[in-house]
Amino acid sequence: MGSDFAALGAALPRILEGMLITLELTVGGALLAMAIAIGLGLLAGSKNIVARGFARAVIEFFRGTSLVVQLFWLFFVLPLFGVEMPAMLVGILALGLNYGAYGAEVVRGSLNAVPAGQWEATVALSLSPMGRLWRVIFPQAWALMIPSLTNLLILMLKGTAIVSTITMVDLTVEINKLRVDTDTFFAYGVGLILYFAMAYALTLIMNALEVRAKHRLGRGESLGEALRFRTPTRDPERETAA
Amino acid sequence: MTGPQWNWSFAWESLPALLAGFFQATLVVTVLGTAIAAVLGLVVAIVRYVAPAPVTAVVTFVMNFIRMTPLIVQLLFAYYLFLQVPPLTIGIVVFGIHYATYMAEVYRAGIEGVPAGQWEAATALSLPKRRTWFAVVIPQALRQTIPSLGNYAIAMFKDTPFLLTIGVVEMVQAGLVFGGNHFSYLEPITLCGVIFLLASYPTSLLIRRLEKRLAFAS
Amino acid sequence: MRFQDVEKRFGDHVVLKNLDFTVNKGDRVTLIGPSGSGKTTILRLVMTLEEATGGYIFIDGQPLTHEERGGKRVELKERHKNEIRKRIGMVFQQFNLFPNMTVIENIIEAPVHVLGLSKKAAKEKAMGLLEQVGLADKADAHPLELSGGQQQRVAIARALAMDPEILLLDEVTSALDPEIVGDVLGILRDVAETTDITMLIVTHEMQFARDVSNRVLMFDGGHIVEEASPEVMFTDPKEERTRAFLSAVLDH
Amino acid sequence: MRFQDVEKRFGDHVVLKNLDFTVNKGDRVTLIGPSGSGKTTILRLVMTLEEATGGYIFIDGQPLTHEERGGKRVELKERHKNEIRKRIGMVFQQFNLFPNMTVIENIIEAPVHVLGLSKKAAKEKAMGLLEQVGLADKADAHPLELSGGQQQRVAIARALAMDPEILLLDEVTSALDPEIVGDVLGILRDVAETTDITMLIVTHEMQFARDVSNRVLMFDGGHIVEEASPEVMFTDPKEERTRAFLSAVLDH
Amino acid sequence: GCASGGGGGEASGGGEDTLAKLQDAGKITVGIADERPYSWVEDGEPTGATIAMHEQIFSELGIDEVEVVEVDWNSLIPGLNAGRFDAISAGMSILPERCEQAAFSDPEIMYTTALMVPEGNPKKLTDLDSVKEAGDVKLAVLSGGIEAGYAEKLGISNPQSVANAQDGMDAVANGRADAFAMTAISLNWMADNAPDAGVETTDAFVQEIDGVAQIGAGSTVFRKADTKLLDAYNEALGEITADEQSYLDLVGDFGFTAENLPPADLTTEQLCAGDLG
Ligand SMILES: Nc1ncnc2c1ncn2[C@@H]1O[C@H](COP(=O)(O)OP(=O)(O)OP(=O)(O)O)[C@@H](O)[C@H]1O
Ligand SMILES: Nc1ncnc2c1ncn2[C@@H]1O[C@H](COP(=O)(O)OP(=O)(O)OP(=O)(O)O)[C@@H](O)[C@H]1O
Ligand SMILES: [Mg+2]
Ligand SMILES: [Mg+2]
Repeated sequence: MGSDFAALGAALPRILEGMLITLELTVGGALLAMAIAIGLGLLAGSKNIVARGFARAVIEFFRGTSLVVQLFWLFFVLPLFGVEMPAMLVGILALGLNYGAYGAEVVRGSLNAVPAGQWEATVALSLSPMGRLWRVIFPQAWALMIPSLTNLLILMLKGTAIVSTITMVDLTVEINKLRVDTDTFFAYGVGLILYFAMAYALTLIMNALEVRAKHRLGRGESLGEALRFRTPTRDPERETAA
Repeated sequence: MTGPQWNWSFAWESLPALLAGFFQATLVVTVLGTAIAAVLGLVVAIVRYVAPAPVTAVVTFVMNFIRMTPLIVQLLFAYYLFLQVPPLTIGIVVFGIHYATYMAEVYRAGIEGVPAGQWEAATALSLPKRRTWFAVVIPQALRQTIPSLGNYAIAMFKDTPFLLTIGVVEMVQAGLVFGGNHFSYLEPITLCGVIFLLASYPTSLLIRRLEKRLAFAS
Repeated sequence: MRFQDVEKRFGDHVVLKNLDFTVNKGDRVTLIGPSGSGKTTILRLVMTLEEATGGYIFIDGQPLTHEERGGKRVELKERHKNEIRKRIGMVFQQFNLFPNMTVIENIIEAPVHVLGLSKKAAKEKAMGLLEQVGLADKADAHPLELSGGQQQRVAIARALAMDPEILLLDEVTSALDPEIVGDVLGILRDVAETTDITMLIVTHEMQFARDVSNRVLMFDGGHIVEEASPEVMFTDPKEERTRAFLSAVLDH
Repeated sequence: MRFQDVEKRFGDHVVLKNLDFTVNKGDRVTLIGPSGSGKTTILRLVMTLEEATGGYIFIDGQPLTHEERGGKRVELKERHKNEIRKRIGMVFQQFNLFPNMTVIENIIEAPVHVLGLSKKAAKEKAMGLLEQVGLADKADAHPLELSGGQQQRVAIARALAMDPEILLLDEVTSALDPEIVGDVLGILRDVAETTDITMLIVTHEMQFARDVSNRVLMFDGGHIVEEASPEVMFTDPKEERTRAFLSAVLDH
Repeated sequence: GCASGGGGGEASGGGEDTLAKLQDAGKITVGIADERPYSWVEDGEPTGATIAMHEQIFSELGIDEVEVVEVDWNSLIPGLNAGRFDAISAGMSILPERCEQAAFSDPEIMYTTALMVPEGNPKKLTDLDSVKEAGDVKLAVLSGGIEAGYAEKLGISNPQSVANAQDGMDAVANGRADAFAMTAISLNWMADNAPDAGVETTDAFVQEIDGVAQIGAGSTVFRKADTKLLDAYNEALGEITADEQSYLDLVGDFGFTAENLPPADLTTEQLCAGDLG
């Protein structure tokens, strides 16, 4: 056990480097995925059949094929056609496309859940199509979609481990190296804790966003709730009709 | 010139191994895992509402811990903790539990979305707790959770390569082995992608049909 | 039904204080009063949807949610509350029908699962009630396909299907079409005449109060300002506040 | 505003057929009629929330959503609809306030983002309207914190903030407290008297129809049964159907 | 941190002279798969038997610096062909199918097989034939490894696949498997570096199948187009493999012995043709 900790100490700087790569990929991927999710989610929910068909095709394609395959193509096959991108960019691109497709379903579902009366009120006020969406509908859907988006973010954080396929040395790679010098359970225990810490940090941020979003809709709860470990819940049996 | 040159006979040759992996591992784990995730996730979500505070705290902690740590590590720990259990069973259960933690979060959002008036009406009718949950709240909460259930079923599909960690060779690994032996991954991996698509698209259709059916009335 | 020294506060906001009143079996009592005076809150207290922060409520002599034991206010067991709750029915202003069930399913839900009636018996009874409210042809419709007035009538049928001893009605006519208000009124009058059901009614239709109830309580500032029979209340109120309220209401 | 041969069907269900009527500038027209007769549908057609399946609607002589070109019924461009829409305001029975905005934000939203008013100017105007509806102190509250009556008044203020030429009101008093109905009535009467806004009102409060409007249309079975000034309509209706309806409504 | 994938050559080399370009740059990038004792990164520096060999050979060719890119085993050849790096430094076995995809240098390492078993070797296993005879032995093999092929050809029922060498050792140490078959070099290295794991390795053996000894050898891999680079490399390599002492000086530290030095008459052409007899 003592030697395990010695090995961990020696590996620590590289583990931190690996963690940084993992975080960069997660954050970059998440931002791209969010943009794609919103774009595709809107198209997938639109009345225009061409737009909807396009969105469905893209969603089914990127959701349906696996991330490894997408990485593999972007990194090893595209260069054969003369398109060569650095590994980090490929990683972010693939993560963004893949998780963006998942996110699109979440966005679509949440937009659907906003009451029809809200759309009608925006029409009655002559808001522009963009104004309708951004100023009224999306803020309401946002509160609904956050829990699912948080899930996707955690999935993505852990999904980044796949980038060793494309020459990137992320946290998982470093943990696997540590494993050679230590007991497997020890090394993976360290990995468990580190991934958990990162996921937890991300979750706290998302919880804060959820609390804030709900608060803005007049479904109060203070931000203090977000600092607790548990995700914000309410007691439906105590809650009174608004 | 080494380019991506598609070799049909090679692709054809790899197919039996891929299909064997698909039916023996990928599909079994995904279908049973999704079932476990859907049910267990609901149980967890409900427990977090109804159980006494200490139980809720423990369940929430365990749930978050599982949700926030890598599947592959959980597979490994379970694999060496339960030496007598066949790997495939471990795979099914671990996948199921892992995704149940995601589903629990989605159910939570769905349950929160059920208007307070519905709870009150159930109370006013003196409906037993169980009936309130199963006849009133859950059917309404499910509606919003269906798209996410579809997402996780498909995500699970594609996490199945992790099963190799516990010695289960599913489709992608079968493809990699085949590709490794012949040193061309293009055909088997592309085929894997096609099979994934062929499997996930109907899943997606099914889910959206379910979504429509659960929409109340028209 | 008896309120004894009941207090209800939301945070710092005291809605009801030192509230005392009694409703006898078979009484049909209307609560009137300005917006925010706490009328709905009283109904919600009786239905145990809110918990009083002080005092006691008795149904038929039994404590509802709290009782005094050794000088202390003690909360009662959930099971006890359940038993009492079964004897109370409520119709909400927003109906709160279950959208995942058809109309008939909404109505038989509680009789089957709370009273233990057979499905067949419950359905028969439900159809009778639906006929009474004029919606027999909508039995298999979904609540969302109904107009507001139809939903309200289904909600009344749902509450009546439990044969409650006490029926709480919160502005049940406000969503109704005027032609239908008459029908619903007829239904409730019917019920009042053929059963000895106790009714506690919140309404802003004075006509309705006059027609259905035998006692009117005027509420304001968290307590009862005046209490009288409808004839007296609407023609010769004692209190200045009542007079002002009624003139505003009846005048436009 | 002119309806010409308008038809509206939902699937096979024909709600309006061969509907022809004209509302002049500054008119205040009330639509009355039984539940399901299509009153709300007419308002929704004017607001372009539904599309007519036949015929034409004109606002100020301009076609609203469709026009006849070469004997064919052609749909107009979205931009054209938008332009016309700006001149129409609507108050919904369910208010449909935006829960993600405070009361004042709800009101200034369209003036700022559609009319291009400065925030400051819009706020000033909004405060004036809020004062008019008696809610100046609720400017920064969230819609969900308001009672139904307060929400309805905010919704009216929101619609008025756009200075519409045509105002559509769908059962705006049904959620209101009786004391407040008088206030809202006053507000609308005010508006009617100080502007030449055209109003199309659906209501089941006959008193309201009598007080605010100068013309009443009685609707049934998808078309206009009778049309008269309120005085005539409520005291001496010509048609049997109107008489039956009014007696049911006024009688309970 | 060799995290960025900025490899050397242009995509699929074409007719360009990669050797000259590398010499100009003074630097070559090689792909490794973190396999000990062949090539891995420790304390930020690449190390291992093939790395040691490459540092020496390439410096003789006027390329002073060897940079590494870490990548999954399965991504080595695709990465090479995609131009993500210029050579594979992983002691990769020379197999006919692989020869179709890339160019192998002359043999550098002879492979023998061994079994990793629990301490004390309770089932008394010596080679794969003994595994087959014992019948109820749970055998672990590397997924896609040569040993998996041996097991299949010998008809050993249901060998258990593991993702990597560590998983194989853990499977034996924790009782999930009774034996783990892999190259002797790797197994010895692992067993030596984990004295407390409760495992040991059998003596190395050359597996025979249908009477044919399964000779295996590994070498460095280049793109097929880079013939000049390959020729130059083979020439420099020859000087090392011709002399046992200079071979052991380079790779002895990593647990290699004279047994691992390829015989002079073994050629890559033979191995690529699958000609073992
Ligand atoms: N959940 C709550 N949280 C805080 N305050 C509340 C809550 N529910 C009700 N109140 C307050 O209690 C007071 C009484 O409300 P209640 O709904 O009983 O009034 P009401 O007499 O029914 O009015 P109305 O005629 O408008 O329905 C109001 O001032 C209201 O703001
Ligand atoms: N989206 C829809 N799909 C199908 N039928 C509809 C739809 N909207 C309205 N209808 C039908 O159109 C008819 C007219 O509805 P509308 O809401 O205009 O009636 P109304 O006169 O406003 O009635 P009320 O007084 O009850 O509000 C009704 O029979 C209704 O069932
Ligand atoms: Mg109330
Ligand atoms: Mg209507």
